[in-house]
Amino acid sequence: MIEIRFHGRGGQGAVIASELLAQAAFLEGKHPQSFPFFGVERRGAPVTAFTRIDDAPIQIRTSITSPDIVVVLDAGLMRTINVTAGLKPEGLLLVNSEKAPDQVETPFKGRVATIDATNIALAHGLGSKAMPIVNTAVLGGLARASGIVSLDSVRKAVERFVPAKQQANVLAVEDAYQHVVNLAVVR
Amino acid sequence: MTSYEMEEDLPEAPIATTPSDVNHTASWRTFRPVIDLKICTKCNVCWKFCPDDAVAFDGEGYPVIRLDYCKGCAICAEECRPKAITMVKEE
Amino acid sequence: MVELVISGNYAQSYAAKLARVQVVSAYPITPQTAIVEKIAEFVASGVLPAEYIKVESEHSALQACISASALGARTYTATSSQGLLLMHELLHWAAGARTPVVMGVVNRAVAPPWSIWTDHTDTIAQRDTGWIQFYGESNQEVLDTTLMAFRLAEHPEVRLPAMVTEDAFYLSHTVEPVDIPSQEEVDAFLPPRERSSTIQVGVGMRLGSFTGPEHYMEFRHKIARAMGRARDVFLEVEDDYARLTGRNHGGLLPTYKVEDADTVLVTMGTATTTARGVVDAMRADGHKVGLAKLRTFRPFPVQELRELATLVDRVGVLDRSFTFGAAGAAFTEVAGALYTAPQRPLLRDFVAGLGGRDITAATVREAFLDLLTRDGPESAWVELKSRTEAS
Amino acid sequence: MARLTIPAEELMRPGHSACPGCGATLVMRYLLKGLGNQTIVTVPACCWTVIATPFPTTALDVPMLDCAFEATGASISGLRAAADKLGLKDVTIVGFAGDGGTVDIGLQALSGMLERRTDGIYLMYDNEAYMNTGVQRSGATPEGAWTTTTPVDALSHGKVEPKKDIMAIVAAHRPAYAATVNVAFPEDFVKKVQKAKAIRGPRFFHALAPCPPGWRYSSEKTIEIGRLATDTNIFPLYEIEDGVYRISRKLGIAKPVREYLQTQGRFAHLDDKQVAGIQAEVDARWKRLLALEGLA
Repeated sequence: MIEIRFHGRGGQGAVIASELLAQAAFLEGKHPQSFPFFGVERRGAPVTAFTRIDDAPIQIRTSITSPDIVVVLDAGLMRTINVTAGLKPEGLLLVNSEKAPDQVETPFKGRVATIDATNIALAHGLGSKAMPIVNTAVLGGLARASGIVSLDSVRKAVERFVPAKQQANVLAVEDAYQHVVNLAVVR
Repeated sequence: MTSYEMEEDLPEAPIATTPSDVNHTASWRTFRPVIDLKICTKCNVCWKFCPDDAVAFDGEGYPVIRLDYCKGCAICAEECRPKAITMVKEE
Repeated sequence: MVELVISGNYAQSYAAKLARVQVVSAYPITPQTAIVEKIAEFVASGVLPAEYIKVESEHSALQACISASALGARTYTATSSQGLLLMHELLHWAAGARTPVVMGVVNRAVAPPWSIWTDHTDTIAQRDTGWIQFYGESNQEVLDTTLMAFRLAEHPEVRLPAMVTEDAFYLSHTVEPVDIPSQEEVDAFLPPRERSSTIQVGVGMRLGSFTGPEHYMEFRHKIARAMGRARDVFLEVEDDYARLTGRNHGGLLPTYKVEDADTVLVTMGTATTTARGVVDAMRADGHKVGLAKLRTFRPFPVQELRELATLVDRVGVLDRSFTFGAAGAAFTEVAGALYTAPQRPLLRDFVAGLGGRDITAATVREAFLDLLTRDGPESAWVELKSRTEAS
Repeated sequence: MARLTIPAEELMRPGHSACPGCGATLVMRYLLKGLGNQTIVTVPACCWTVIATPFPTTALDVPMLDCAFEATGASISGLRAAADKLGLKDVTIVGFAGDGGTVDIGLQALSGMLERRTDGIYLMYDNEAYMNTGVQRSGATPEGAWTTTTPVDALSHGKVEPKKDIMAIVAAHRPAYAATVNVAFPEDFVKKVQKAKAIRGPRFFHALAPCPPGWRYSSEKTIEIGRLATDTNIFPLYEIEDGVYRISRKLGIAKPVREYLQTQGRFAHLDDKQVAGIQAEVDARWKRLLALEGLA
C-alpha cells in the first residue's frame, strides 16, 4: 500500500488533489482511499489531505502518520509546519517550488523533487495571482516523480472530476509532467 | 504560551485565555503590502479597514504593516487614496 | 423547621427558594407548571429576589440558565417529557461548559401518543449527557435532594449540572406532609455560590471554545472524573444535610430488608413506596425478599450493587421505561455493573407502569413471584394487556 | 497623523482565523470599538466560532461565551439576568450571530429576547449564507444569488426566494433601538453602536459583512463592495428608535444595482431581466423606507 500526504493552504486545491489522485488510481484498477483533515478550513489556512492506494481493499481508517510520499502545494508552509514528519526515509518529498530539489530547506534526507506548479497554473489561467490553483499541475509532477499513477490516468481523472476549466487543467497536468520534475537522488 | 500537553494541563472547563496574537498568520499570504512613505499622507485609512488589526503606527504616525499577521488581502492597497501601497509577491 | 402538606411540585419550588436561586428560567409544561408558578409567586412577593426569565421554549430556558450560570449566578429550571427532549442539546452543553445548573424534572411519558402521565423514558434518555440524576420517591426526598443537588453540583470537585426527578402526579400533584427546613438551616448547609472559574468582565477569555482531536478527549475525561468524584462527594453532602435536618435518604442505593434476603427487586421512583408494603407482606408469608432503590442513576451505584450481589441469589429490576431493541435501561445498567462482580445473581428485567399505568401491590407481587419461581425471559412486561406472552 | 475617525482601542486581537478580507472581522472590530471593554459577547455556531481561534487561544480582549446555534437570544437574557443579580454595573451584553443563525434557526430565541425586553444588544452579521459550512443558502441569501445549495444549472438559477427582511421582523417587536450598519462606513457604524450602548432595553443591529469566498470576489474589494451595497440602496443605512425611522445616508441619485451585482461571481449568471427585477425590487423597498421615515 502507498500512503500520500498532501499539504496545502485553503483555496489551493489540496483536498481535490488527493481526490483526483484516488480517481486516477481507481482508473488503473487500484483500490484508493482519500480524505481531508479538517481543521480551520479557511482560505489561506493550512490544509492536510491524505490518499492511500493499494491493490486490495484498504483496511485502515486513520490519518497517515508515516507516509511514503509527501506533496507540498505551498513551500511557504514548510516554515511553519513540519511537513515531512513521519515521511519514510526511502520516501519522496515533492514540493511546488521554482528551486532545484537540493535548494529546498528540509530536514528530510531522502529523495526530493520539485515542480514549479505555481507558474504552470498561472500560465494556464488557473486561480488568481493571489491564490493560484496548483493542484492539477502538482499531480502532473507527482505522476512523473513517483510513477504511482500514469499520466494518462491523471489526465482522465482531471478531465472527468475537476469542477471547472477541464481543458486548462489537463494542459497544466501535461505541462508539469513534460517539464522534467527535478529528481535528486538521496542527498 | 502555557503548553497544554496532558489532561492535567487543561483547565477544568474549556476556557481559553491565551490571546490569539501568538498565532502568526503571515504564511497565509501570497502578496504583502509595501507602503511608500513618500506618498503616504498618514490618513490611517489602511489602519481603519484592516480586518486583521495588522497595521500599527510608528513614532511619526506613519502606518507600519505587522507582517506577522497580515494575510495579504490587499484591502489597504485598494482603499489607500494616494495609492501609496503596492502588493509585492512573497518569495 | 415547619411541616406543611404540599405537593412534589411545591417541594421543588420551596427548595429553589431556600437555595436562594438567583436566576430562574423556565417554560411551562404539564405536569411541571405548578413549580414555576409557585416560584413566580415567590419572586413577585419579594420572598425570592431572583430574576425569572420567561422564555419562549425549553431550549431557550436551559440556554439562559447555562449562560447565567457561566457568569456565576445560581440557576434553576424545571421541565418534563417533551420539554426535556427539546433541551437535549443544551443538557450536553451544560455539562461540557461545567455549569452547575440544577433542574427539576417531572417524569412524564413521551409522545406520540401524547401522555401526561408518568414513566422514566424522558430522563433515562438523558443518561449520557453528563448530568447527575436523582430519582425521587417522596416529596420530602425531592425537597431535600434538590437542596443537596445545589451543593453537589457547585462543589469544586464536581462542577456538573444535576437533575432531581419526581414521578408525574404520584409526586408532582400529590400533597403529603413535608418538613421544610428553615432558611438559616439551609444557609448553613448551602453557602452562596463561589465564583472562581466563571467569566470575568474586562478579561479576554472564552468559555466553550473549539478543539481538534488533540484536546477534546481530555476535556471529556475531566467530566468523567468529576462524575466519579460526585459519588463520594454526595455521601459527604448527605451526611452534612442529615446532621442539620436529621434526615438521611440512604445515599445512592438505599436498601430495604436486604440483609437476610435471597431475592431483591431494584426499583426507581414512587414504585418503591408501594414495593415496601409488598416486601413486608411477602416477608409475613415467609419469603426472604428485599428492595434496593436506584436513587441516583448518574453516577450509577456500581459499588453498592456489587455489594448487594454478594447477599442475594436473585435480582429483579423494575424498569419504568424501555429501550427498544434492547431491554429496560435500569436492567441493562445493573447487568453491566454486575457483569464483573465476584457473585452474579440471576438477573431479570420487569417493565411496568409505562404511561402512568399504576404499579400496584399486585404488579410488584407478580414480579416478585415470577422472579422467585421461574428463571423466565430476561425482560418481561408486567400486566401487559396482550393475548400472547410479553417479553 | 490625521485624527482617527474611530476609537483607537482594539479589543479584537490579531492572529484570528478569518479568511483574508473577511467583512465579519471588521464588524466585530467596530462593534467592540463602540462598546468598550465592559462587554460580554455570546456567540452561537457561525464563522466567528472558528474565527475566534481554537483552544487555547481567544481573539477577543473581552469575555466570549459560546452558545447553542438556536439560542443566542436566550443566552443574552441569561447573561443579563445574572449580571443584574451579581451587581455587575454598566456591562453591555451582546449576542453576535450570523445571518442563518438569526433569520433561520435562531429567530425564535431572538423573538423571545425582544418580546421580554431583555436589556441587551443582538447583532446579526450578514454575509448572506451559511459561510462557516461552505456557502449554503440561508433565509438571508439575496434573491438570485448562487450558493452551493442554490446552484446555477438547467433547472436552477440561484436562490428563488427574496432575502428575509430581518429589520422588519425586529421592528414588529418594537425594540428600543434597531439599526443597519455597514463595514464600509465605520464612522456611522461606531456612532450607532455608541448610541445604542447608552440605550436600555432590547437593541438590534443588522451589519453587512461582505465575504470574499462566499460572494466570489477578490479579497481587496470588501470595502468597495460594501460601499456599493449601500449606494445602490440594496443595503440602506437607517435607524429605528422607538418606532421612528431615520435614514443615515441618502445619495442624490442611487447607483444602479448592476454596479453592485457585477462585482461578485455569485451574481455572474444573472440576465438583464433578473437584474431589472432586482432593480425594481430595490427601488420599491427604498420608496417604502422613505415613506416609513416620513411617518415620523
